[in-house]
Amino acid sequence: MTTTYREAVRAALRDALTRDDRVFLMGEDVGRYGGCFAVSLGLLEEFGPDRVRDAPLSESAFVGAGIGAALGGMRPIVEVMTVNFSLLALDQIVNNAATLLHMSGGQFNVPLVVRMTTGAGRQLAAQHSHSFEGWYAHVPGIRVVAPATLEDARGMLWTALCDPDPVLVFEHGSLYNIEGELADDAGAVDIDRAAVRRPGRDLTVVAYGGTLGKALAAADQLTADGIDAEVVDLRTLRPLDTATIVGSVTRTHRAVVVDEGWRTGSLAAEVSARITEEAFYDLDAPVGRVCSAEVPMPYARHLEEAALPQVADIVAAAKELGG
Amino acid sequence: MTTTYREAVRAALRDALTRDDRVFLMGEDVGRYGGCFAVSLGLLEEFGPDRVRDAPLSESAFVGAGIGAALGGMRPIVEVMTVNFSLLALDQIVNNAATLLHMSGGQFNVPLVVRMTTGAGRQLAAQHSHSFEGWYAHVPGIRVVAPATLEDARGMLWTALCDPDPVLVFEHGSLYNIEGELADDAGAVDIDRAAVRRPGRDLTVVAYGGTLGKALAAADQLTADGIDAEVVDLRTLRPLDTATIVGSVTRTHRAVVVDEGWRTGSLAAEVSARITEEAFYDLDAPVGRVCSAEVPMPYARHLEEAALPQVADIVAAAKELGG
Amino acid sequence: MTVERAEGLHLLREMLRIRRFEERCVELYSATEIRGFLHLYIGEEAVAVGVMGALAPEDAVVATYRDHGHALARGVPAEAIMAEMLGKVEGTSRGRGGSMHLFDRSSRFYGGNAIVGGGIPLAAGLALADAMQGRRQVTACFFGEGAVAEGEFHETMNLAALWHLPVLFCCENNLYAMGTALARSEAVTDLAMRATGYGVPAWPVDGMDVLAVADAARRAVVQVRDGGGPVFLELRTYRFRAHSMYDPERYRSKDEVELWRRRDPIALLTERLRADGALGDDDLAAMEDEVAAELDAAVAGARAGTLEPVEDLTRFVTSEVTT
Amino acid sequence: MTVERAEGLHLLREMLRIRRFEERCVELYSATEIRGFLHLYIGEEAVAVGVMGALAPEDAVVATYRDHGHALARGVPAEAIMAEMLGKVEGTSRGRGGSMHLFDRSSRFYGGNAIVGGGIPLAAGLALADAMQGRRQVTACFFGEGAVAEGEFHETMNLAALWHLPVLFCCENNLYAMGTALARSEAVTDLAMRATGYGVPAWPVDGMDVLAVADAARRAVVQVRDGGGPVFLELRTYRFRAHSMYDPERYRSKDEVELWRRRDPIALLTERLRADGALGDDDLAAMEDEVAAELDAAVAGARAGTLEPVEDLTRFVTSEVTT
Ligand SMILES: Cc1ncc(C[n+]2csc(CCOP(=O)(O)OP(=O)(O)O)c2C)c(N)n1
Ligand SMILES: Cc1ncc(C[n+]2csc(CCOP(=O)(O)OP(=O)(O)O)c2C)c(N)n1
Ligand SMILES: [Mg+2]
Ligand SMILES: [Mg+2]
Repeated sequence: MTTTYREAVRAALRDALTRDDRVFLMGEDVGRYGGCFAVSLGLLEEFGPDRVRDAPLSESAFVGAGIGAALGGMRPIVEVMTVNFSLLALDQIVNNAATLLHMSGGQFNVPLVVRMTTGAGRQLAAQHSHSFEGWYAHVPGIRVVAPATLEDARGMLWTALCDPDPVLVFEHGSLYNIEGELADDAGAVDIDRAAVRRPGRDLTVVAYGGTLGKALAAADQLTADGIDAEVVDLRTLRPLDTATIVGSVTRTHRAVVVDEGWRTGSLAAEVSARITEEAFYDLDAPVGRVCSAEVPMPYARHLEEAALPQVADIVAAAKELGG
Repeated sequence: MTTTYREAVRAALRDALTRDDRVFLMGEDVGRYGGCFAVSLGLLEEFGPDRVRDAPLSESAFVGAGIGAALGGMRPIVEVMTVNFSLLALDQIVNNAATLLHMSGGQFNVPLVVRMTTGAGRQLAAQHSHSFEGWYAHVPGIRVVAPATLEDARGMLWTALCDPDPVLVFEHGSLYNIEGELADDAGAVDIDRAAVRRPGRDLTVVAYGGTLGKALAAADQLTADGIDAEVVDLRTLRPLDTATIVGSVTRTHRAVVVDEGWRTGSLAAEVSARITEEAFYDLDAPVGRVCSAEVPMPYARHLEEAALPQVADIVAAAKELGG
Repeated sequence: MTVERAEGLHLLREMLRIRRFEERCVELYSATEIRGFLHLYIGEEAVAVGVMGALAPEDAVVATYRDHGHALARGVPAEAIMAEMLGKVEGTSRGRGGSMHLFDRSSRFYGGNAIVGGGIPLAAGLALADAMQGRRQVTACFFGEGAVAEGEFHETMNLAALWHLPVLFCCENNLYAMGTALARSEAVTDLAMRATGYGVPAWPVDGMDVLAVADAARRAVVQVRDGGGPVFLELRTYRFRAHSMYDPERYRSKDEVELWRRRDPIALLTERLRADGALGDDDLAAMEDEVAAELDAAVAGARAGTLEPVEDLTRFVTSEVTT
Repeated sequence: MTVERAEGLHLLREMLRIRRFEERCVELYSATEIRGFLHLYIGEEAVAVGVMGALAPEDAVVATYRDHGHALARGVPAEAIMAEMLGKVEGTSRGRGGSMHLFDRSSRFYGGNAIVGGGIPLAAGLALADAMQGRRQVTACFFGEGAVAEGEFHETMNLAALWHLPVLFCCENNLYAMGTALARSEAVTDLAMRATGYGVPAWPVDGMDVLAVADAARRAVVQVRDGGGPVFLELRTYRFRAHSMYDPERYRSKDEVELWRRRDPIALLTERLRADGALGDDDLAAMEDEVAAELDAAVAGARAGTLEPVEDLTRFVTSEVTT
């Protein structure tokens, strides 16, 4: 059937709420408002205010309550409107969700799922355009995933709920309206492996979430220059599927990593470092990075576009590597 | 004179409070308690409770108040006891301190200094042993420094206070007791450049803060194997002095980056990526990383020691690069 | 209470300026000349106009993302605000902030903060700076009732009360935080009572009656300026339109909105002035014409503004001159 | 209030176990067998003992870094706690948590949290899970008075009251947060009154009188268990020793400490039982002997414990079995 990313996430939520009565959705305006991006529209009417639970503006309390509820046997899906606001709950995620299992010597696992929107591109300026998923990918004890396709939007949630440990799901705000075909029986997908979204011989472009589409578009343009690019979608940002990434680079001998985060200290830096560590002697050129400019996101459209990684930047970076 | 790192920081604080009456120190237990690591001991008696200001356990409020006070013409030095607790104030640092200048089109700069202790090594376990300075180094709009020597402990603070923009100072908890000679007229030092702490021909070891000592010890041991290692102290984590790092590596052709942060997404990843980007054709081997194991810090001494980068790990990584 | 004609007409004109300004914004948003999030102040004009009238030029103001009304009432030129929303260099923040981030140094207008509760600690810091420097100035801090659930509100209320800081807390209680009704966000919905729990004098005010707001604000400002410590005003108001430009409004009934529209602050004051014989039809017509002329010029001027050159993208990340 | 002999002796024995246990810790810390931070409960025994007596086995407990007393009173074996502090596999957290992170699944003891206020949201979540699953269980959440200044306290108090969660908030008001006296941390020092501001029934209790604590806790637990929503107890107590193992104690006078020592909870109950003729010299001696024997065995057992193999360093970062 034809569907949107938004509908795919909603279908995944409905499915989870239907299948397991330990599952509930909690967050700001997930209920009566229908979700700030209309993702959970209709779920309150369907499952009631107990399981589709509007929370006050208390990010650290309701994320922490999600951790506690997970400890208490529930399977909470906590929605933090955007990654920007998740900084207010970071202490709970880092110091509790990620560490309780280890600090308790294996006694207390935290089967929690936290969903949040990430990324820029809608002229929301400096406080609403961050991409901090790379920070979360730094933290042992949590799994981080970034669905970039309809299949993953539909299928990653259930797998995340089956994980005994915390899983953070990052949905790029620019994806909700993308439309496409989704099999009627689409269901759970793995959250372990990266995926080759486009096979190619000459160059590997690594991307995820909101930048996958740009990477694929760049790959298409590169054919005009006789460059056959392979596009790898990370899918899971922690733990990184190094094998798939390195496997691709050992075939193509060149790599460009695309990341909407600021360049310095980006997730792209980690991917670049790993490729160099594991495929140094297979590389014909240094690993390239296409990231956001190091500036708080400006509101003005032309400045925001200039600050973000664009298809042209990926194409240029790819050509720079020659080959 | 002989002095300790702790005394050097205290001397810098006293100096700043004496020279500029816009300067004040604010944080938890900086006054009556004398600082949780006894750094500010005696300053309350000397400068009074207004300028050595004990704050309630409200990290986000008093860090935010520091930002506001800086906007209001003061020169606050805010002490956050440890980087672990700074997560509770991260929203203020990222969304206000780092962005106000840009969001206001250049109208409002924030001359704020935030000091915090970082690092592990004292068996304080999973919630008190983080090294998140790499996260802060990801954020445009703030400068991040890590004094590793007595000179820098004494001299970086004043330079930071002269900076019109926010500066974060990370003091590794294991350094406070180190003792050494400091010139009686020691004063302000630059906070722009990395420093070659030990010249060498065969290999570059990049370190900072708490790991500098281990890097130097490793360099000494390596001489026994006929390896002459150069040790670079980053000093300033943002902006990174890429020129000094790359300059060293182009001479030595090999590099190992040491970082107490967890390996994935570490600052070491950024340094590694930059070296590869700018010196790829000068490298005889892939850049090595020696970081912390990806585990919430365990309490037990033998496990903590195994989790942290040790001299032996640096030596081993260096030898692996051959040469 | 009697109203002096000149003041009455001034208050009416200021509210009218905001109302008509917001209506222009709607047009420009539909024409996609304004982008991003756009939060209108329609219905709440009496709050900003009443409070600003009680402030002195040297006082400071901290607002939220719903900040057009505050900026206009504080005297920020309509053209500069409009230019900001069109992303022009002539805008209050050179087009880098947009609707949610208006700033103005000359009137000590510190923004425009899009993190709910994020501006509150800044206000405490601005007040601390005034207190430490012996300036008899007041910092007015605006925030919505939804922010009361945030930890930053709590920490700052306590800090301001504890340190006796000259802050005027202006809580705009419009009964909803996006789609979340006050009763679903606060266990105790008497917000003035909540504030007194911190030892902060607080009283509720009819936020639809600009004369009542002006009177309450005057009394509060005197108290704060005279060293009485912080004061909290609960300004009971209502937003006539969607939270942002579009929202389903499934969270409140048409009747409820209708009921509140009958207490339109502009209509209320108009009646009042008419009854007093202080306002005639032609006075009103003339006022509308003056406002229309001002806004025509503002829009035209903003449209004629220039775009920041893309080469300047990374300006204002750090200061260009040392202060 | 009359005290039944058996109960009186039980309470006395439990307090004595904690007191003597802590004294052993001091010895082992001086002998450097225990490392890291060590926060003693000496002086506050009546609080944990009185509250735990009112809980049922299926109830849950959340504590702080000052958690030995809570764990012992909850029934966690002294040997497992001691083994934890010696970093042994036989410890409550296999030696990975240490003194600040005691956990015990069998008694639903959820730690042992070293972030001030960090455990409070967890308690709300545990209570939410009980409520959603229809279990008539109570979650007791312990925290110091210093935590009241934290945003996480505020957010959780409101959430628990708003959602009517079965949480028993136990505020251990020992008058100091490290070196910060309550009056320097809170504008309103009547903490029970503060709690009622959230619509949470609250009352102050003499935390040095274990019978008063037990009585108050019993009444509070009944109310919470019967669906009355959260209750807040302000337990007025005092810490006889330094905040952690060493601290200059420049923040309070010897006289003040002396005054409080006269209200030693163990001495108070001993007098009381003697007066009632319920306790004779030999009863007390016998009790001391039993406790000494228990602790001798605990220390010996802990010393005989084993160390986690270093190869297992990264175990318990993620779950080993799917739950
Ligand atoms: C910390 C944070 N959480 C969530 C949001 C998303 N958000 C923007 S405005 C808003 C509602 C705020 O309501 P209120 O404080 O009452 O102000 P109002 O919009 O009614 O003027 C929310 C939830 C945000 N901007 N910041
Ligand atoms: C968020 C946070 N800030 C600071 C600290 C450092 N610290 C540890 S205990 C403590 C004092 C806490 O006092 P209180 O809550 O009264 O508990 P008490 O130690 O008196 O039992 C402080 C400041 C911390 N652990 N966490
Ligand atoms: Mg509101
Ligand atoms: Mg205390």
